[in-house]
Amino acid sequence: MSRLVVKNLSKVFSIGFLARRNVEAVKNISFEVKEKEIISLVGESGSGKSTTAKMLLRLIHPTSGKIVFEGKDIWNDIKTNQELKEFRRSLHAVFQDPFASFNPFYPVERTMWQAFRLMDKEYSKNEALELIKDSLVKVGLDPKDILGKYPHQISGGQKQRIMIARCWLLKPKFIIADEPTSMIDASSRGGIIKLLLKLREEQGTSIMFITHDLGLAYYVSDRILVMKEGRIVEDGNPDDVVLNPQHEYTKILVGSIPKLYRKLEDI
Amino acid sequence: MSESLVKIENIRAYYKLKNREVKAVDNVSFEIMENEIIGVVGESGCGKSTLSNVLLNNIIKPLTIVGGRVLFKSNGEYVEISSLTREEVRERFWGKEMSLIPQSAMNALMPTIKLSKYVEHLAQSHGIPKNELLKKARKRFEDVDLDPQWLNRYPFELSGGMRQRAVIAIATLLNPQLLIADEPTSALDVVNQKVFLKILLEMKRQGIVKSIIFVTHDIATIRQIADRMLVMYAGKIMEISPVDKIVEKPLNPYTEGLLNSVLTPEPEIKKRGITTIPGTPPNLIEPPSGCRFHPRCPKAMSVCKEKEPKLVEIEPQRKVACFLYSEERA
Amino acid sequence: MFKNMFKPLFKSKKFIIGLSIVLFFILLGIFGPMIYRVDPTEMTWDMEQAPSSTHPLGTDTYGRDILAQLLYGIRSSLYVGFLAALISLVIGTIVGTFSAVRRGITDDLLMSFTNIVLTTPSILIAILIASYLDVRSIEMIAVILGLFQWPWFARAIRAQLMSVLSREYVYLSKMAGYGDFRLIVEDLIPTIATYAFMSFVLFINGGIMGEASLSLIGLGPTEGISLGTILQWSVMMDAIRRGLWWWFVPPGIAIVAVTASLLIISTAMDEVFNPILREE
Amino acid sequence: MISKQMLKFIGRRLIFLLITYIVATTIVFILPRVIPGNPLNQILSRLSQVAQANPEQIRAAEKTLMEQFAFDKPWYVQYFDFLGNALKGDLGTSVSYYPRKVLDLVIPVLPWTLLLLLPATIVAWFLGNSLGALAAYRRNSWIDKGVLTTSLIVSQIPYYWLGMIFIFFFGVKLGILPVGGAYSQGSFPNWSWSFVLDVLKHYILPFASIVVSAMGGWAIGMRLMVIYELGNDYVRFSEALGMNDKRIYKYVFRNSLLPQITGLALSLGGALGGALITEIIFNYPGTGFLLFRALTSLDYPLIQGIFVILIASIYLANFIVDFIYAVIDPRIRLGQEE
Repeated sequence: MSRLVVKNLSKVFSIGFLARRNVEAVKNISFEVKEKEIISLVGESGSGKSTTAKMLLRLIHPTSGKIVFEGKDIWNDIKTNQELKEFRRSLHAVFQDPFASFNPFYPVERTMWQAFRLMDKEYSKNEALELIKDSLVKVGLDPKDILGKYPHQISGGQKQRIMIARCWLLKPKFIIADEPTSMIDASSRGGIIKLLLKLREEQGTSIMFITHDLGLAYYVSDRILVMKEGRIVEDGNPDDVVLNPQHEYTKILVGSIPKLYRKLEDI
Repeated sequence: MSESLVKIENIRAYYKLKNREVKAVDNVSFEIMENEIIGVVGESGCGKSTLSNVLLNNIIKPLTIVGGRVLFKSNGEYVEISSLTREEVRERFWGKEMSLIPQSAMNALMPTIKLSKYVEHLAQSHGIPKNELLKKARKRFEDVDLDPQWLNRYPFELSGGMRQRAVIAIATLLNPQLLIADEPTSALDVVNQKVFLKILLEMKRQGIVKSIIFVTHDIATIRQIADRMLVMYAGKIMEISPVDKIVEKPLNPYTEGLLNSVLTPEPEIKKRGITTIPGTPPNLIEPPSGCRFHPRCPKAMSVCKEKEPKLVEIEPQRKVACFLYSEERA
Repeated sequence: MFKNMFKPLFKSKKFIIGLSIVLFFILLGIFGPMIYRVDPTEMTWDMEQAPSSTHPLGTDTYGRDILAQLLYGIRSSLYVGFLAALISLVIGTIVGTFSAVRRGITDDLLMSFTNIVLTTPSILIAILIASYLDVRSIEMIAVILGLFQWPWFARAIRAQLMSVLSREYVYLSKMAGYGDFRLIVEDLIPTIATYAFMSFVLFINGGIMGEASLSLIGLGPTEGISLGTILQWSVMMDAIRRGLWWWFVPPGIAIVAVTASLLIISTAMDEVFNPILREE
Repeated sequence: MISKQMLKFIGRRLIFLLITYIVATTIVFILPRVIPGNPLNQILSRLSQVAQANPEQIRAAEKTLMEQFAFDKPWYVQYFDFLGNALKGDLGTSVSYYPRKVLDLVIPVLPWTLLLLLPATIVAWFLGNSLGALAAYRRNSWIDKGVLTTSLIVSQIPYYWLGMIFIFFFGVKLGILPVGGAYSQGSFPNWSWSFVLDVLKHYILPFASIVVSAMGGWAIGMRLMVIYELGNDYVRFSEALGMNDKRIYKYVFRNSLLPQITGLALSLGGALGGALITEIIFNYPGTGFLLFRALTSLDYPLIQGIFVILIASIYLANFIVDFIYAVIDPRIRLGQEE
């Protein structure tokens, strides 16, 4: 059964007051994500991939189309607060910029305390703190180094791990990872990816990477969707998309990415 | 064997703050040969951008040259530019002998005048007849695949990729010997990145610039265009070798770690897997003793903690700073 | 949370100097009249006297003590300033927040309105309104002034909130089930707090200056004494051309000292909190 | 060269200012009608309290006020009459100068205000911006610290108080400059050398007080603009290409000055307010002085008329500044920015 079904999803932004202009950010896209599947939505900035992510997360309203998560239309079938809570817990996100993911006015563990708002069970303060510490350890952090610190006092890699620790607390069924590694150093990138993969192994989580990095998509995903100017132009398994691209744009994209083991042609 | 264009000898460049020093570049020596592209890689905060400022002698407080010297070959003679003031170097070398493509090249053009006007002002500053430089600019625009008509436009009328190309054209107008490119591609999409790299290579092929130093965190990019790669970590050079050899067999464990964290869409990468270097880069106010990488190094030995490895040539053209390859390995 | 934030301020020499002067005047306004117990409206036969030991700042045409007037004047000028600033701050915050949170048509309309108020010379409107009021209390003057100085603040708040609202921590809070109110209190207000405080300080200036301007053309408060009314009386009695400097110099100095110190405070805050201006 | 984009920009600004003007005149219309009580009676009773008013004048006032406010007609008729008359330039009849028309009273004094306000504002703008830029170029030097500190204080001196100090010091104490008026008493405006010289002599103090106290604000703003601008990438790039400092400073000055032009438009209102009061202090026969007379004699038609004319001039000046801005900034001219 598909965990997430997206059907004919579109988003049009209108800008300007007197002379209103419409900008189509996402144009009629459809795809499905299965249980435990890792799927990547690849595109350059402005391709509409982040807008898609925000619609899936129920942060902005689609102009048309349907998003069905676990059999429920997320805009029409979620009515009670309880249902919304359930949805927010089941579909969660890790964002691109570890610096923008933390409000500089609060200690970093605030983001984990927030997670308890979504839980069904009530936890005492001590129980909650223990859970927070456990999940920090799970993502390879020492609670001593983290608790009580402010965002500017810890590194980007550490921040991203805390975001994943928040997901460990919630145990969502689906994680949307919006460029989770683009702003951290290469040497800590692998760790972040492994943590997400571990989550999938242990919890059966489906993961959707939103990224401009075809290398990352190729490495981690079961399936790649290539997006350009609001449309999905290619959809296939990673080897097909990268080694045997069909769409003209994907060909150019693959042909332009600098490789490590081969020199680019015609350079 | 060509001669070296720049010799960097034991350079130490620190940010001197009120009560602390950030040792951004600490005792670094290497040479930039004539007719080579050298790629400088390292993670954020390793001192690679400081290094490009040292090369330009763009030393503005709190950055201070604490020791060492930089020699630049000009008219067949080596000039010790690190002993000159910033203003002197600027007057004599910038634009003419060495030039820069800054990090966000897309915003590097003066926004409210036409490009041709900018070129004219540049001619004035260098005491060249305006028309001569304009003619050259038109030619150079063609070289970078831009219609010379764009010279009569304002920067904001050009697209991002076009602006980037205009910047290269203008940066190389006076045929500088050395071109310093400081993370020039990070703001571009991959298609434009490739165009950019192509133009850079073409400039060198045509002899418009002699040598290029390309600073980046992206090893795959270096792999595409550079002859040699210089790996920096915590203000030190860890390894400097021809790119092919490094990719084939990295010597320093840090280089190896960096290579193994590269993610490009290639089957080899998928087969090889991706690894992480544990821990985080040290702060440069109180760097670790001995080899600065030893706290994170999987192959660290007891000597690494005590002594600092020297950058030594262990194979022709390959220099590594690591006790794994030195006599002192105890 | 805020304690940590404001700590670096106290390392700024400018901030300390500015704050000390302002605090001095606030204390002077509050306690001055209690300590210096002279009735500022009492007419005596010591008319137009230069400063002396009995009248430290001299007297006016009716023999009233200038120092006593000045102390009361500082009190009411600061009061007008604070009140006007509060009104501007509230209006500006509401307009700016609504604009940023609601977007769309609400935003368009509110911003057009803001621009209209911004382009219209506020002092002229204030003069017009005041001219129709027979009796003008100090509070009324503050309201008139407060109603027109918020637009630039509303615009800045809107811009700041727009940028904060697209930060990921706001999404993360929303995803943790925060409602609009909680989001505003926990995530948005702290972000705009320093800017709002800086603006508040400048609004006080606007209030003090505006009151003085209105008073000088005879449209100030009809009861009580403010720094503006002292200046107005001195102008009416032609104190300047008759060389009675002790009459019109002190209230001006008081105005400049308070407003300049407030401006220095706000500049110092900018230097501390604004990364581009920060000095290492 | 006027491009389509520029026309669009100018057109948008024009529409905006027209709307703003309608809003402002609407305020003028509404105000007397929302003041509680029968405003006409209230005005008349207040008028009779004013010492100079005699019965004849009050009757005249009643007549003109009845005409002006026309309370017996429905409000929308009143409103459109009012707007229509205002557009025709018919601003009613003065009460205190009965039967002179408001417009005839304002037109002769307006040049004096403009003569004082415009040159002073422009000079202050230019000097302040130059000083601010200088401070920013030499950031953290003693010049910078001096300019910043002085500006912080001087910018907070009200025009009129500085005027008082100037009169007292240069006029009363030193006696080298006249203490008020636009020209010596007894002389009549003409184009003779001696009269022009006389006017100039009277001009110095009010002009200087506006320039000095307005300069500081511009210097502070410009200093910040230039500091931001110096951090821009084109500065670093130009330096690296060996462009000389003078040229780079010119670039930075030019780019920082552009926003200051818009700032000038927005500051005109405040400057006008200050200048009006300065006129009162100096007995300068401009609009401010007339307004003061109107206020003390409760000449509401005159007050309203002055208001409508001043607001219109401010908007006109705004429009001119916008136009200049659009010509100078290519980004507006070629329609890159809204």
